[in-house]
Amino acid sequence: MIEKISTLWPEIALFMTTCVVMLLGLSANLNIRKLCAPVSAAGLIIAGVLAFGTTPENLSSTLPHFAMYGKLLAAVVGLLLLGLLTGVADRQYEALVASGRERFDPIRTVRGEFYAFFLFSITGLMLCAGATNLIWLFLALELVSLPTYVMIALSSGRERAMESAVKYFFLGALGAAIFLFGFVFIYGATGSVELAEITRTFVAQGRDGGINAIGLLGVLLAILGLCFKIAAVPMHLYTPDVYQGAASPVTAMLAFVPKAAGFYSLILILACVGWGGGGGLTVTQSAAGSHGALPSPIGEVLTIIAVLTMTIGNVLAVMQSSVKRVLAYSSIAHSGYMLVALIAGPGPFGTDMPSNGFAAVMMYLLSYGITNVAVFSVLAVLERRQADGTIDEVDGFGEIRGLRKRHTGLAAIFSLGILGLMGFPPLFGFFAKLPLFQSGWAGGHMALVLILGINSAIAAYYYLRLLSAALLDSPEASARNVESFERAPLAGRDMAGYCAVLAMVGLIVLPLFQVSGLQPTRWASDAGEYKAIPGLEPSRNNATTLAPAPQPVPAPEARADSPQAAR
Amino acid sequence: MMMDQMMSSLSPSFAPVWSLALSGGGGGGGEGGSALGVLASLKEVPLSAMVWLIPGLPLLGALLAGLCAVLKVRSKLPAWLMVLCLAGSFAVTFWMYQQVAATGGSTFAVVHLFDWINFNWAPGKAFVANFSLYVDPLTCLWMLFVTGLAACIALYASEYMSHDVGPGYCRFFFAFGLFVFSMACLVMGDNLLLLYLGWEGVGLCSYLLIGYFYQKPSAVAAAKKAFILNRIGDLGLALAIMLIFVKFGTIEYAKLWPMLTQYLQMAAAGQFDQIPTSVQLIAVLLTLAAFGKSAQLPLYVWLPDAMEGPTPVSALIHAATMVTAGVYLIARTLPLFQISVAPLAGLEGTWFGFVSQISALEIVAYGGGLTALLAATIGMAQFDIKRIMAYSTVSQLGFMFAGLGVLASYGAAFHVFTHAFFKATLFLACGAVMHGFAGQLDLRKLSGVMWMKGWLIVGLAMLVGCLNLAGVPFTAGYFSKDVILAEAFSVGHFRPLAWILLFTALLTAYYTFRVFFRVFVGPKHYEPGDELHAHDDHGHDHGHGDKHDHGHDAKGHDAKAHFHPHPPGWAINTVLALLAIASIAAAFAYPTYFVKGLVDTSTAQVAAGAAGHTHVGGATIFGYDPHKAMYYISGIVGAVGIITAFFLHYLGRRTAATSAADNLNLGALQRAAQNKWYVDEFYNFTIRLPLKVLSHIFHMLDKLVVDGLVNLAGLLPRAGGAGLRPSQSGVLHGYAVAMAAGIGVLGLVALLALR
Amino acid sequence: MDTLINPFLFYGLCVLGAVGVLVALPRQKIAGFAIGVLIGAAALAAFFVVLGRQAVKDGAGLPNFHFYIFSAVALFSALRVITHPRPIYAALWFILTIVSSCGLYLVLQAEFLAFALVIVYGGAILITYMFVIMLASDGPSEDAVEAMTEYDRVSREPVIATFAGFLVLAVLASFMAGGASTLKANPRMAATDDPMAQMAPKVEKTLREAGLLAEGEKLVKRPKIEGGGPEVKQQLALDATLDETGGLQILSADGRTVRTLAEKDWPEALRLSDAQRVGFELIERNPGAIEIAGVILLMAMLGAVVLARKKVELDEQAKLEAMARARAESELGREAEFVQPATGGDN
Amino acid sequence: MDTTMTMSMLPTLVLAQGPVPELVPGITLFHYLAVSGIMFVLGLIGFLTRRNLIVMFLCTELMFQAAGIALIAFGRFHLNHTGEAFVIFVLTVAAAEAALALALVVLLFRRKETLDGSVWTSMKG
Repeated sequence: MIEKISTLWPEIALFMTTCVVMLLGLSANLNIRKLCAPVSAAGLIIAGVLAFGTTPENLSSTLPHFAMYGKLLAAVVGLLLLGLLTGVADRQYEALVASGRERFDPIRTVRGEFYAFFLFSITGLMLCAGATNLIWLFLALELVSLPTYVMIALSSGRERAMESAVKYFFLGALGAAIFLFGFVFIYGATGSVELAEITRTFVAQGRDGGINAIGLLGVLLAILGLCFKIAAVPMHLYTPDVYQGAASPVTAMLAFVPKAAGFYSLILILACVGWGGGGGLTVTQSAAGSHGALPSPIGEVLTIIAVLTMTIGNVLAVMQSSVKRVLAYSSIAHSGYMLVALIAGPGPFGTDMPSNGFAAVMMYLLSYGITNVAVFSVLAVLERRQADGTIDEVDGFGEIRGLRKRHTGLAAIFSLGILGLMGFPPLFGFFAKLPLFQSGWAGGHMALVLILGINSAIAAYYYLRLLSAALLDSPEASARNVESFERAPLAGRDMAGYCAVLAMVGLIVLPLFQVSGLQPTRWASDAGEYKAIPGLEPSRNNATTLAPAPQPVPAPEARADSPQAAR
Repeated sequence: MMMDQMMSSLSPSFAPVWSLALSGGGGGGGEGGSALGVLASLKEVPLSAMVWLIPGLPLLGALLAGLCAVLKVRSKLPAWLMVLCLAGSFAVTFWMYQQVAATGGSTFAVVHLFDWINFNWAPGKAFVANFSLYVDPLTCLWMLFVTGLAACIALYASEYMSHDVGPGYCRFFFAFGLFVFSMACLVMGDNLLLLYLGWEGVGLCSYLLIGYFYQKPSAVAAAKKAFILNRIGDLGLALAIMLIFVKFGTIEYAKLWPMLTQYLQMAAAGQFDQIPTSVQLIAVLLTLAAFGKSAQLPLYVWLPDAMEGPTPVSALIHAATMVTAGVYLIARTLPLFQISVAPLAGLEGTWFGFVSQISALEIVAYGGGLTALLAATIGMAQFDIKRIMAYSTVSQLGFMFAGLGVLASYGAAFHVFTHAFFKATLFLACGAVMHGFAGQLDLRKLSGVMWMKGWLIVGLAMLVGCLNLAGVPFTAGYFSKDVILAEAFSVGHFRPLAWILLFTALLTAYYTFRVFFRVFVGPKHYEPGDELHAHDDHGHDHGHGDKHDHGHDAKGHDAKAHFHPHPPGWAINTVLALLAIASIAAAFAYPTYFVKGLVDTSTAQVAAGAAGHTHVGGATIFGYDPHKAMYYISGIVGAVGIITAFFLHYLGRRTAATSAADNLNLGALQRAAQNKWYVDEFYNFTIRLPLKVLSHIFHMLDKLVVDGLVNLAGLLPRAGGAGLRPSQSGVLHGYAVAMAAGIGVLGLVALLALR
Repeated sequence: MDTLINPFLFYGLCVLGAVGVLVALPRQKIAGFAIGVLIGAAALAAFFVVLGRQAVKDGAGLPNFHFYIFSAVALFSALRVITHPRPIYAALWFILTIVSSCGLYLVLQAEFLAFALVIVYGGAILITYMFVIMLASDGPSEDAVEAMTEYDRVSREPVIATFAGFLVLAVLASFMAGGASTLKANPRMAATDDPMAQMAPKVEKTLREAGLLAEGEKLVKRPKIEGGGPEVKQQLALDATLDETGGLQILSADGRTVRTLAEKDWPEALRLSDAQRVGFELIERNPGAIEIAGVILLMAMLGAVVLARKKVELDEQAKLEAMARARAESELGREAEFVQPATGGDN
Repeated sequence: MDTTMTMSMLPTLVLAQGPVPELVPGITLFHYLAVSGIMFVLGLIGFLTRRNLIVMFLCTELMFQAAGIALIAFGRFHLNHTGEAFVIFVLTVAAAEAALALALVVLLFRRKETLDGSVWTSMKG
């Protein structure tokens, strides 16, 4: 028991922080209420340190270091997101309280709860990274998603936030049902929910002629259900509406936390079934010495998903007139990019970063998280005063037009963020995007890499449109009402600025590390390190003696025969 | 002042050290075992991390100038900051030189600043190019005159550019500092990539400074021309670096040289067929690079046009430092040339077949020699004094390459060193004239300048420079040119080249003194040029209001009527005096073996027994040893040139515009030389015209086909987006249905794929 | 052909079922529920008949009627859940689905879950649904007892939805059928009764009562090797020892010989019940998951509280007006304060 | 036929071959999976067609229930109890989701006085 608990220290720390924050948020004393954000930040930092220090190497998994880096990533980006989220909850109510127009009423405040939901979600993300078990993974995914539903509804008083919440929640429940059904079939095909045991069984089945169709169905449904979390086709449709409706800081969170959870889960599940499952199973025999590929139907379906996701995301982003919708569609497209690396898989044993798709995904998640915070922080800081005097978020292109002239610093952050999303060379986005191409190429998926390239070109079009609106155009009449956020009594929005600056630092400093000794690629490589499960080492003779005498696998004959036999 | 320091440091105690090192290296080189004696015995010396200040201070200066631009400083502050920074940089260089000298040469040190590019993809396979400085005698030599001259010229420019105080001033000094930084990277980098960075950096700064007067179309055109022609050379350098990496797996000097030892042994033994052709090809590519940067045939045409830039820039970049980068490159990579001296056999029948009969060193030598001759002939017939100096620079660079080609690397480096000083002096003197006479540079419109009030120092400096350039005995230029000439005569198969060089020396002496006699002495006369900014600057603008009609002033510029030349101020005079003294003092570097010691303990050392350096049958000139006879011969040649100029351009001259030379009618030859042998026109016709036609064709193709495709490609996403947009109906149920249908379809795909 | 069911027949049945569901779905004009149910039932019945017939042919004896009955009820009520125009009835039908699913569980000998499900799902969760349905709809007024809201009466895009749904079913069933025929149980994961061995005193007592442990004979016990410090080891040194086949090892009275009581010879009282096994599974194998589930429940409780207590924000305009009113009031209050210092402000 | 993959092209799909493992006398795993699948799809169709948010959520519960049936059947098939434990967790999550969903529905109902899910269409495109 204690062994199981010992892998959970970061989550335990976060949960304790959550409880503290919930209580702090109810205090009648404003200064104590203000402590919510710093305490949450401290909790995240402690959790990050604990994740780094206490997470043991998981020897029973094909990905021994994945948990540690996954948790660390969650803590780091979580910290940035926390800064963004500061001041979202209860803004108007707190303003009223501060001006003395209302008494503080613990029943009406949601401040502590809001932070608590965020921390719950991050806890879920960490649990996802450390999952060794399907039940665990299912619960962790739910813990990631359920708080976000509430956060959207709480994020803003506008009707759009409600609409976002209802769309996200109900479609999310549908997605959850689908991946649950998938998990059920994975269990059904292997008799176990332990990922290591699932790997073993799939390897055994693969050696025996092929993974059982029920297992494939399970993996397939799990992928499709998780497509909701990562906003991939065909489960992507909610994305623009939900992102547009939620308050910008919450949108930034939606664009990262569930996506990261989805990719963690996809990596964990696909590592069980594909690339030899770490155990010399080559479902579709590929080049000698390599991991092999994903089993045939899964690989093909994922390829279709990746292509459609990239293309649809980018193509629809071109058409948009709302900045947040553009970013939502681009978020879809980014998932597609990452799927390319995921399909490529971990590459041959012992390879370093360039061809390890898992490492590429982890690195891209880091880059995407940071860049995302940068871009959304600008949207979070700006607000628009409407004709009738009410205040709204900026949304349309017109409102960011001429941003450079009105808010130079914000425009600089915005443009750097956009360039980062675009993958512009000196920025981190570029160094993170390169491995996607490299791993796809190394995995032999030339067509996918080509489509990835074409899509990057399409993406450049709308990113440059955003850039030119912010930098080159002159302010429109509608932009005249756009002001940076009023200094609310709780000064929350300052944090968005700090966050933006932090994200900028990450965006610019990390590439410096990249060209120097402390390469982010190095930790990404560690994170994506893919090993055989003890006892299931790859059968080397399979690889070496393949050329002279192919192993007598019964499957080819069967495959060749079955159509005629059936006829 | 600074030169004095430097010269005084050449205390006799060092000289024996250098010569000892030299003799030791020579003795060791006799055996095949250590063909490149010094290179094989290289060991690292500890060198304090102060060295980073050498590139660091100019960069700081550039940043400060940039800061001044941001702060809208309207004073000479950036100039003073820059002078301070460069002087500091020079001081550190000098200190570095002393450190190196104290070890007695034969050493190098790699000062690691920070990791720059460090790709490790497999054990033993890495692409490493760190930001490290390589300190060896050759580096010291180059950096000494680069930083020293830069400091002087910055001081000069503080006055020269004073009409432009303000944003332009900051811009100038920003580019100036950046240039010195880039040059330091180029010279001091410990790997070829850093060299390449500096190479491109100086090219960029050169571009920026040539185009400094960006409102002048000719300046912009010249900047573009320089930039584009340099690209051709840069291509060669890039290819060479790639080839070196492919062949040797490293681009760091410290790792590269030991790898060459084996090839050098083969070369010494004459077994050139064992050296891979591709390794020999590297030298050819490097030659292309060096010829581009150093304005040699056929890529020299950009340098005369580059005189559109401000004169300090011409002096520093286009005479003294940047254009010698090509010489530096070859000197630095001389081992690669020494293994490439055999005809590149094995290339026949390939695309590189045309170089199969000629070795890299021959290309360098003959390229240099022909350039020297051609530029000298053009220089003889020009009237723009700055342009004459430009052609003279091209010509002298040709000398340096010829020296390298005949493996007189010491002579080449020495000539670089002396040339840097006297050519800077010449340019700055011309610049002072230009500054004082409102941009007038036509030697037919100026005369007797030296005798005007306040112009004596300029005239004397000019005289010193001219004497050096003409190779009058016991001047620095005389010594350095002699080394090259003597070596060319002593290597048997370069005999034709040697005669070409000697003839060029004659021409050089003639055209140099043609300028001096016409402009600085003779009857006093001047016509102002059309740049009156300097005039305005000094408040002599009373002429602006009058409307006098002057017949000779076709353009009707009123200001010209009351033009007064203004003699140079203290900064220009100080710098000129300093440089003139330095030009004279540089001669003392010859007997002390200052330069020779530095060169022969660096990579530019010529391996004894290197093929191509055989003194065939003890070649002689008129029966004497060329090394001795050349003192007399070149002295005589120089004197003949000067006397010819004296008769043609001084004796009996009445007006500024005429001279005895006008009576000479050389017909077409003269016209052709005046028109620079129609090289630009030739290039226009053979290269630019076909390119233009081609570009028009491509433009049409681009417009019709590519644009069409691009438009189509641009249309596709939009059309796709318009088609897909209805799927985003905004209705919860619509989304759910689409999701379910998607799952069904993808499931069906999976089912079909499962076979 | 040795197949469970002819594929064409199966896909035909799918289409038939789809038509049935389509007809049964609520719509504006035609209330075809009965017809739809008939068609659907026919499809289902045909499917089951074919399946059952195949089972008989395989010599497996009579088909298990409990299964057919329970599944028929479950599926019918599920159909009713999605077709009944009144939410409250839909919820009630859902309870029936749960109950009949529990019947299916019972057939599979999952007794604990069967009863837990009835209590938790049918009892607790569905009651919540009822409450909310009642809360969120205007109670039937006297004049409109039978009135149903329009959105409940008319389903949305039934044709496409049904088509998509049955496409998914066809895919699912194809995979399931393909996999189920070749799937082998994972023997390594099969549950044994070895947890029993950790309760040595109980085992000894049971065996003695059953007469399987003679006088003087003892269970072979060994200290638990893994985990815990020395003190703990002392206390846990009570495990009975099992041999490789899983039989209990019994030491004879003289302490010389050891005999094995094979697992199949164990008395009935020594076997673990379903609930016990589920308990072992939960506590032994998934303690972390229990913790996470706890966190999720806490989070859900918090979320429900926050969401439900959240005041519905008025429109921005209305809010501004409210603020203006508040300001006016406070000013009024201040005036009042000025006049009547004793009353104080309203804040 | 000793083939491991039983499926080929769709038109000649062979659903199942060989001796089918039985859970209880006469009832194979496929029987249960078929019931589970049908229930899942019924839930799906309900989710797609019903507009009442509460009924929609009931339909997702139906899908969860279908997963439960499959879990129990698989547990019985592999002779272990992991499936049953899994069902307990599914139950937990279903309860948690239901609590949140119902709270949200109450909130939405207060806002728009309707339970129709398809009225929330202000954002699209």
